Amino acid sequence: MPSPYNDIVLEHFKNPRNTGRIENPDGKATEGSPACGDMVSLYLMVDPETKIITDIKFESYGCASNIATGSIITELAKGKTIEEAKKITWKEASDALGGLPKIKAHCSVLAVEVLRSAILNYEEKHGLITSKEVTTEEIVRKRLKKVMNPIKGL
Amino acid sequence: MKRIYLDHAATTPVDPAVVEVMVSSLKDNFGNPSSVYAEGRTAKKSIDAARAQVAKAINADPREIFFTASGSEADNWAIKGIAMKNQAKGNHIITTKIEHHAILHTCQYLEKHGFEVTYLPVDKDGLISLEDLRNAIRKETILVSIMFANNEIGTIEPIREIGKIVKEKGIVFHTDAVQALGNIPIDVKDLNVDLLSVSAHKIYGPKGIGALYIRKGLPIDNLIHGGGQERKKRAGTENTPEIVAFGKAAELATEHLETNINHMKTLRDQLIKGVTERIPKVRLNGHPQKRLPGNANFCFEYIEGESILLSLDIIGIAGSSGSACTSGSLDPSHVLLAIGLPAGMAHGSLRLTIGKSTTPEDIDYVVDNLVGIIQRLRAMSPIDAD
Amino acid sequence: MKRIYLDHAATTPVDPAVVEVMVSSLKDNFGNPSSVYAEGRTAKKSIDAARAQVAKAINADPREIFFTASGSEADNWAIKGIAMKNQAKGNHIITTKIEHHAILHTCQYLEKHGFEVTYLPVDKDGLISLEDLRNAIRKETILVSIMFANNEIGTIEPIREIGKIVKEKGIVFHTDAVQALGNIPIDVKDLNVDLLSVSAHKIYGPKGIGALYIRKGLPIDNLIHGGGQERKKRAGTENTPEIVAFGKAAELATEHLETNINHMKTLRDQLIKGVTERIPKVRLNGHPQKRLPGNANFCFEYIEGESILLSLDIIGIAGSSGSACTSGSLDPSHVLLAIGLPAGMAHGSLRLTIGKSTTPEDIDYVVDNLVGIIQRLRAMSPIDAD
Ligand SMILES: Cc1ncc(COP(=O)(O)O)c(C=O)c1O
Ligand SMILES: Cc1ncc(COP(=O)(O)O)c(C=O)c1O
Ligand code: FES
Ligand code: FES
Repeated sequence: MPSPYNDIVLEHFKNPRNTGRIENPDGKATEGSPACGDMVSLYLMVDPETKIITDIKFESYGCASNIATGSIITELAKGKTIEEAKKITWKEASDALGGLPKIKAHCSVLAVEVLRSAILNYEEKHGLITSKEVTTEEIVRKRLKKVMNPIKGL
Repeated sequence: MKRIYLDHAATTPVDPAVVEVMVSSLKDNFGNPSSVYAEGRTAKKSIDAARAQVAKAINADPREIFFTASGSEADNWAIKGIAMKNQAKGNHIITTKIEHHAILHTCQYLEKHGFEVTYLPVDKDGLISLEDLRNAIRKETILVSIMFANNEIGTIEPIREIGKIVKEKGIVFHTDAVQALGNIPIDVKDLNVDLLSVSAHKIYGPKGIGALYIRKGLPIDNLIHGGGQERKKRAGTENTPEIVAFGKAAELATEHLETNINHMKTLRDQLIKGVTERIPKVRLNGHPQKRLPGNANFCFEYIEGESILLSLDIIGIAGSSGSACTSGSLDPSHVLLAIGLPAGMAHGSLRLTIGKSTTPEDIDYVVDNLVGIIQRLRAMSPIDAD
Repeated sequence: MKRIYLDHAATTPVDPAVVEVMVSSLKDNFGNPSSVYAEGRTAKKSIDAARAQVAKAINADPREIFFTASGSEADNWAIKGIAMKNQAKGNHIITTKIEHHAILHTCQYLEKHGFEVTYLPVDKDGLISLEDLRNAIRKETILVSIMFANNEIGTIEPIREIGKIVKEKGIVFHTDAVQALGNIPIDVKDLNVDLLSVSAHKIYGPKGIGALYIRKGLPIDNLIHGGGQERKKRAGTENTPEIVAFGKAAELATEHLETNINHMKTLRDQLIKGVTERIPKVRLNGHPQKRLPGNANFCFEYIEGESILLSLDIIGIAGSSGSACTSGSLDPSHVLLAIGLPAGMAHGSLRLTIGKSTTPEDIDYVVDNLVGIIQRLRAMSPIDAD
């Protein structure tokens, strides 16, 4: 690896898009990675009619690729409907950045997780989920496991 | 872009005078030092001279200096060599929680093979307690290995006092002095140490050459078996150019020790003052006084080490972080955890280590820029600053 | 005085092109390859390139190449790493009587720690018998280590055939190819080897850098524990300048392999012809055909190796002897004893090893002078020549 990060990642690190906080967001979530102790928060505004994400912002307590993936995920999600946004994968996020070092794959997983959690939070708040699944410790563990080990072997 | 290198604890640039002797040895002195003909004899002679230079740097006898390929090899040799040699006597080793991985992973390996290891804790400044040490000693204890100075937080351990306690009990004492050489006066005769590891690339010598001081007469198993090099203690055709280079680097380090220490201390204090006065919510890690002259290690609340590093790198400043994110491990620094930092904080450290060519202007530039970087990163952080 | 260097099996002069890349790395590429900033990344990149060059020389994947500080370290690592890893499976190792001391002394060390070692005999030419090998294999056998080519007498062992036998039994196979690299084509994919040791200073690279080829996926314990370098398999800050130099040397060796082999063979045969035709009572040691292209090893009856060596040195010729009189041991060569020479004869060998810059005139000069030297020494010998 010539540099741990390629130019796209570096650009998103230097000039992250959509950083900050939205006051009174339609949806919000914070996720942490037990793999590295990093954290990211995400805030959403959603058009009630079209279900299109109209505004999105993130905050990061994390490594450079945490910042870069936070930035790219907001770009990817903005303008999409929540159903479309839910389908964004960590691989797409990573690819949009031109690839991440292997050990950094979990950073993109973390970004995808926080987006999905924020959408879930929106759906819960707006009664779009009828039978809300109780978030047991097991579910949290299961989610975190993915964050830790997206392509095996961190 | 001008680069400011502030990672001298990781490695140092090779001094031009050292490059010179190394290149000339490389070109004109290729003989196998074990050979009897002229080429071999010349090589042998230059190795002997280098051995004397390294010996002098720590006040040892040249016959007590054994060249290795690195500080890591010296550490591995000391620990495994003593453990294997004394297996019949006992199986207990004492070390600390803040050792370099060359010691820690070696000890962990021995634990898998029937040895027991006590890892002494340290206080919030990184110092071990002599009382803890005394309590940890058992009748099966065959080795105590405690580092001279820590590579991350720079804390200097009370080696002489430790040596005294260990010697009284008749136990072998090793110290990893890789960070100490060139930064603190070292006198093996005064310190009560039996074994001491050093490495050239921390004192403006080349990488890939180190040495183990072995007190005269101390029985120790070999780590690398084979030919009769290094008085039959360490096999492998001698790395003449690097040995000669280490000799030169050691000579320079000895000669300029006081000047270098004063220079580094002044700049370190300028750096610590600048950072702690101009940036809020910052913590200095390591002992405030008993620390390496060139070491400054900070934790900035609410932000992560790698992002700081990368931001510095982009504007031409090289530093390092306890967070080993990109170097193959995501674990927070074991040293920062040992001094009691919560795992979150242990990710956010920045180590800046000063060298002999660092200038006051470099430090000003770093402090000025760091203020902005920390502000920007904190503005992005989800963790509330209140 | 012009010197003629005929001890290329001991070590080789560093190629000027190799010196060049090494010096430039030494001067401009001092970063710690494990660091994330620019200096570190540049160093990392140059190491990766060198790894690919070394891999290519033996047709391995770059991820199968692990740099060490010497051929000796690679040998120690292979033997101890496999032994310690497979302790639960078995405790039997097979090697030969003619291995380099880096293998022999390591095996002897393991014998003190619960392992059993079979040392296969060799025939009068230095070849092992495949039958002996088959018979020596037990169900506890965990490792077979047989050298590719012998450093003293130059005999080349049937590595591919050995590999086949060992592989069928599911045993790990290591070969010490330190003398083979640059002298024989090596293709690890074709040879059925799991581990293979090489060293740079035998192929016009610097001393103090070697490598161990480890077949992908092969479990092996570390020899040097510590930091995460070399994909966590071999700790110690990477010796960038020497690694880069090894890469260059390997590239040159690969590129010029055929030319070098032909050149050395021609001169070797000229030397053997000259010596055996013009000097009576001389014996060529090693296999007449299956031998290293640059190796000639003679026994001159009634006289002692060191005297020949010194006589040659005085007139500017550097060679070596099986008799290790001056290198700290008085034992006759274990290799010469293994091929059945009586101890008396085993003291009297002369090894001359040719390199890429040796000329036909050098050989003529050596033969002419050797005739007189042997005559003079024999005239002094009390042993009756009849
Ligand atoms: C066959 C063989 N194995 C191992 C070695 C050891 O290599 P090094 O000198 O790099 O330790 C040598 C040469 O010294 C050798 O000829
Ligand atoms: C305290 C300490 N011990 C050991 C080492 C290992 O030395 P080397 O890099 O020469 O293997 C280092 C530096 O890397 C160190 O700082
Ligand atoms: S290392 Fe944890 S998010 Fe990147
Ligand atoms: S008489 Fe000198 S080595 Fe034997």
